[in-house]
Amino acid sequence: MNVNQKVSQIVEEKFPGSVIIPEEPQNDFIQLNSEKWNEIAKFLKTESALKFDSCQCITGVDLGAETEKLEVRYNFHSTKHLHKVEIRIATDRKRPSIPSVEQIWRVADWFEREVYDMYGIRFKGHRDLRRMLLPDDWKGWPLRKDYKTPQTYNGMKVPKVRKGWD
Amino acid sequence: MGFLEERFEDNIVTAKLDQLLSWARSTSAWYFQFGLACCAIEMMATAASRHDLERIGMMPRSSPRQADVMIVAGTVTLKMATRVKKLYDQMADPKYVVSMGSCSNSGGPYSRQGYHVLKGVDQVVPVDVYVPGCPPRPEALLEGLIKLQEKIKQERPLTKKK
Amino acid sequence: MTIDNIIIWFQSWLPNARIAPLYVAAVLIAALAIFLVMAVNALVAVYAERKISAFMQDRVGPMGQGPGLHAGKWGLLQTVADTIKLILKEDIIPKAADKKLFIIAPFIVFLGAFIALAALPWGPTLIAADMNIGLFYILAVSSFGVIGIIFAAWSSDNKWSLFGGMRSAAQIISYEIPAALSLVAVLLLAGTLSMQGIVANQSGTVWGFLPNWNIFNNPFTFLAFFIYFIAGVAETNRTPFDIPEAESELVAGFHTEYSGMRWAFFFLSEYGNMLVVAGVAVVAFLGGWQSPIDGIMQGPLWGLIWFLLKMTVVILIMIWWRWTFPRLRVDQLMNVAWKVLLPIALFNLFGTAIWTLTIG
Amino acid sequence: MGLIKADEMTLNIGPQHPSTHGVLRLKVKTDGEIVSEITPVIGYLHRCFEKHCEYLTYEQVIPFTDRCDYIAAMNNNFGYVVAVEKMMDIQVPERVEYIRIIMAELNRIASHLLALGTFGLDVGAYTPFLYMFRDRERILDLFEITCGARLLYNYMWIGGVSHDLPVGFVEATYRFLDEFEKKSEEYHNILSYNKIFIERTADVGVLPKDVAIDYGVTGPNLRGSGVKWDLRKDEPYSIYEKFKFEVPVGQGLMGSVGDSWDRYWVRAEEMKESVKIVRQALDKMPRKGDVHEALPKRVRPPQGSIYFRTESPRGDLGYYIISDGKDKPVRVKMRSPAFTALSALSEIASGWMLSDVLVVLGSLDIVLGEIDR
Repeated sequence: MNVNQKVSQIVEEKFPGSVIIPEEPQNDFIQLNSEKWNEIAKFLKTESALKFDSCQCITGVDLGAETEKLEVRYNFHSTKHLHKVEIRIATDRKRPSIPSVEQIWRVADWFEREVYDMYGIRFKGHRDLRRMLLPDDWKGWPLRKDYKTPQTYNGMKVPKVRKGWD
Repeated sequence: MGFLEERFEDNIVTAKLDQLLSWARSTSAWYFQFGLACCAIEMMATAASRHDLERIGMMPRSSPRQADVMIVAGTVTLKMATRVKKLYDQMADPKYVVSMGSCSNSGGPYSRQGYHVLKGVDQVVPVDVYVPGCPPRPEALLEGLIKLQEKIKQERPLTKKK
Repeated sequence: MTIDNIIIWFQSWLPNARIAPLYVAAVLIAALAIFLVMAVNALVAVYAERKISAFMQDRVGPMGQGPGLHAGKWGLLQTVADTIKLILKEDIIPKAADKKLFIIAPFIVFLGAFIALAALPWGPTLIAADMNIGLFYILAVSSFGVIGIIFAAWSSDNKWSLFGGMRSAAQIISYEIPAALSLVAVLLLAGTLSMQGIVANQSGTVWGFLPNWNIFNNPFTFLAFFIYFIAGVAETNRTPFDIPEAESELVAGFHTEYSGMRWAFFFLSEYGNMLVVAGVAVVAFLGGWQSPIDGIMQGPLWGLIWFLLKMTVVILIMIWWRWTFPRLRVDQLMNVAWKVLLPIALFNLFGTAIWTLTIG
Repeated sequence: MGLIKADEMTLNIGPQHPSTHGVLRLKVKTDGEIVSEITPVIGYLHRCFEKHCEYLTYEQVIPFTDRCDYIAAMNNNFGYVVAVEKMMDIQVPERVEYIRIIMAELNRIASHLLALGTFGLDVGAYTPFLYMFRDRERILDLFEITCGARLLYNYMWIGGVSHDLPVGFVEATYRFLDEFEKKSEEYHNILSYNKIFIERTADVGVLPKDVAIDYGVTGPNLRGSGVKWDLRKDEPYSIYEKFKFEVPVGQGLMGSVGDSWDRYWVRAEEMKESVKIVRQALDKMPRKGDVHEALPKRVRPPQGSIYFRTESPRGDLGYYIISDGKDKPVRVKMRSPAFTALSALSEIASGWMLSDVLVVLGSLDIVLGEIDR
């Protein structure tokens, strides 16, 4: 039994109904429901058998306009047990919202801000959810697949100005 | 503008003085440390021991007020563009701009999908010399700066413009 | 050659003239000479600093290379070109600046270094004004510059400048005290405040073979020299004490907003201050214009040469320091002044007093 | 300190400032010289790397990874190509593996040299910076004879490398290593053990172990805090398990564990370890072999995703790649080590003096290209 199966078992026992896609041999991730994510995250960090104390990466994903879903993928790692897990949480494209884990792993603060900046996913409970990389007055969520590059920004032309270079 | 510039008729005295002045300006073109991205490393390498910008009289200044040449080294993003303009405005006349690298020339590799990249720094500040390359080698930057010096040397700062 | 000499010389030509215009003329001549000294010093020292730093860093420094440009062989005309460029550069006065203070600040800084030079004895007879309170005068006026720095910092309406000004004020005032105390040790030996008197007191030999310079006179003055030198370097705002203009912290410190000629005045006075600090160090501790070997190579011309040579060595050490050391932090700087240098200087003073009473 | 409360002043450090290592802006609240609050504002170099990746084929992404961390471009290539190779299950020839490790470690030395040099610059020492640049140039020469580029190489390809090693590379590298070992003593003399340098950096900006892990700080910064964690040892990728080297950790030689001096020290020691690895690799490398042997005809990883991390000079460099079986990735996310390191700045540098904030920032060794992407 590998780590992911163990994790999904433990989580399913503790929070019934939260695991949507459990660990299968062909997958290497756990798909979770977003409802109790905050408690599950706390559990993942503190449970002695798991101890995922290091949040490696938080990735926002747009699975394409037709799916109506945005996804956030978390990669955790444990410096105690040296195992890792990937957790995926999907959210609605129209009103994307996921509980924040910023207070559980401090590093998630900036990662979540970046995902918000790029995909517009609101992290409920995040204390300082602002644009991170783009200017505050920027419009739109650039990494969504249906994003259109604006023509101008503050009077500066955004699309390529010189033609015929490629 | 300085207090003597473009005040005089063209004659032998101003011609000589012009020569002296443009010689001084081209010889002591101090540059403004304005590294933005990858090219900044090459700019530092140009100023460092092997290539040594001080050979041609260029000294780094970190305050825009005391600099003559702004080397825009790297990608100018939209968030940064207004600051570039501001810093350019803060420089004292006569001032020159060298656009170093493809990114600041035209957006470079980021010109296609770069929704946050300014496609050419010449949209916000006037550029004197473009140095191509991604990033330009130190030799290329030196060549560009010497071209700039040649340009400064041909100026006639004191004589009235026709 | 003091101002008095010039007046007497004038009177020999114009026996009937009134004294006041002659006096003014003499002072102007002396002032012009000092200004020339400062300007030439800046030209040479900046060039030397750039070259020496380049050699220390495996570079070549200014070589006057370029498109058919000739800043002289080895870039000898580099600083000349810099000066001409700076004179005709646009003079920016920021809109938010306090205009009056902004304009006079560089001149006050410059004045501090400038009038201090008047009391330096360049040779046995070459001094602009041989006052009987020469050393005291130099100590007093050389701290004049800090007022200018605070003016510049405050009037620029720039936060970096303000930081630089506050740091500079704290630093210079703190380091004045150990510097002055270590000079008092010299006064105990010389018994006079006159610069020429201090130098004259250092003739002859001590311990049999060493020149009777104050630095060799006794162990306490030996230590006093180093205290003075460290404090002096701190007063000139140079590395490792360059926190008022700390480039990597404060952009350019108190002169961030200055451009063109006004900025050049700061530059000029920095090198002028180096000259003053080196000059006082030479006069007070290194025998001034005295020859290192007693009895030979003396005289007015030799005196000038010895004085300049000693001063060059001291300035070179300052340049060497600058390109070797990292920078201290502002509180560490204060600690050095108040907790290390000041107690040692006080103890030193006490020691020198006992030494002069018993042995000397 | 702190008895008298004066009005606080908000100060903007950057985006243009000599020691922000690029275009970072720090919004700091200061009470006199003491900094009470730091808010980093980033994004001045956001160049839309991740957006570009969605429009480019897998091979075309490689030059863009170069430009993210422009100081250690080889390592960035390395992480990306290894991740894609993992997805596609490509076995690269042994010679290629050795060449890659030589390049990655040489670039690690170059990157650390630049990091230490600019750190010295932040403390106010100008000369060590130029010495380190001088030696860095020699590494760049080695790269230049190999692939023609000085800074951004596009050298590692998926399944191979772009050029084989040129004639004379091995000898030149040996020569460089011999001389470099002597030079590193020079750095210690001029900078590491300088009294003023120690005063400025020891005990400043202490990053405790648990805070470091909580903030996801990795690489030399984490090791400076005394955590022995190096992906080259703990999760060996490529052929790192074949090499013998130590993982230096901060011991608090001059102050407490995890201070700025320790972070500096770990980098200085890591350069020595990298020299060891390069030496071993040069000794063991197969002399013959085609570096283009395993290049795939088409790069079309099977559907799925991978999160793969490698040890770049700044720490764990992770790539999250999602493929839908076509020739262009659906998503490439870079988990940059400098990003997380910078997020810890406000935690460890608040309460120090203005000068110290810049020292701590310098000791974290950030590259803005990687933070903003």
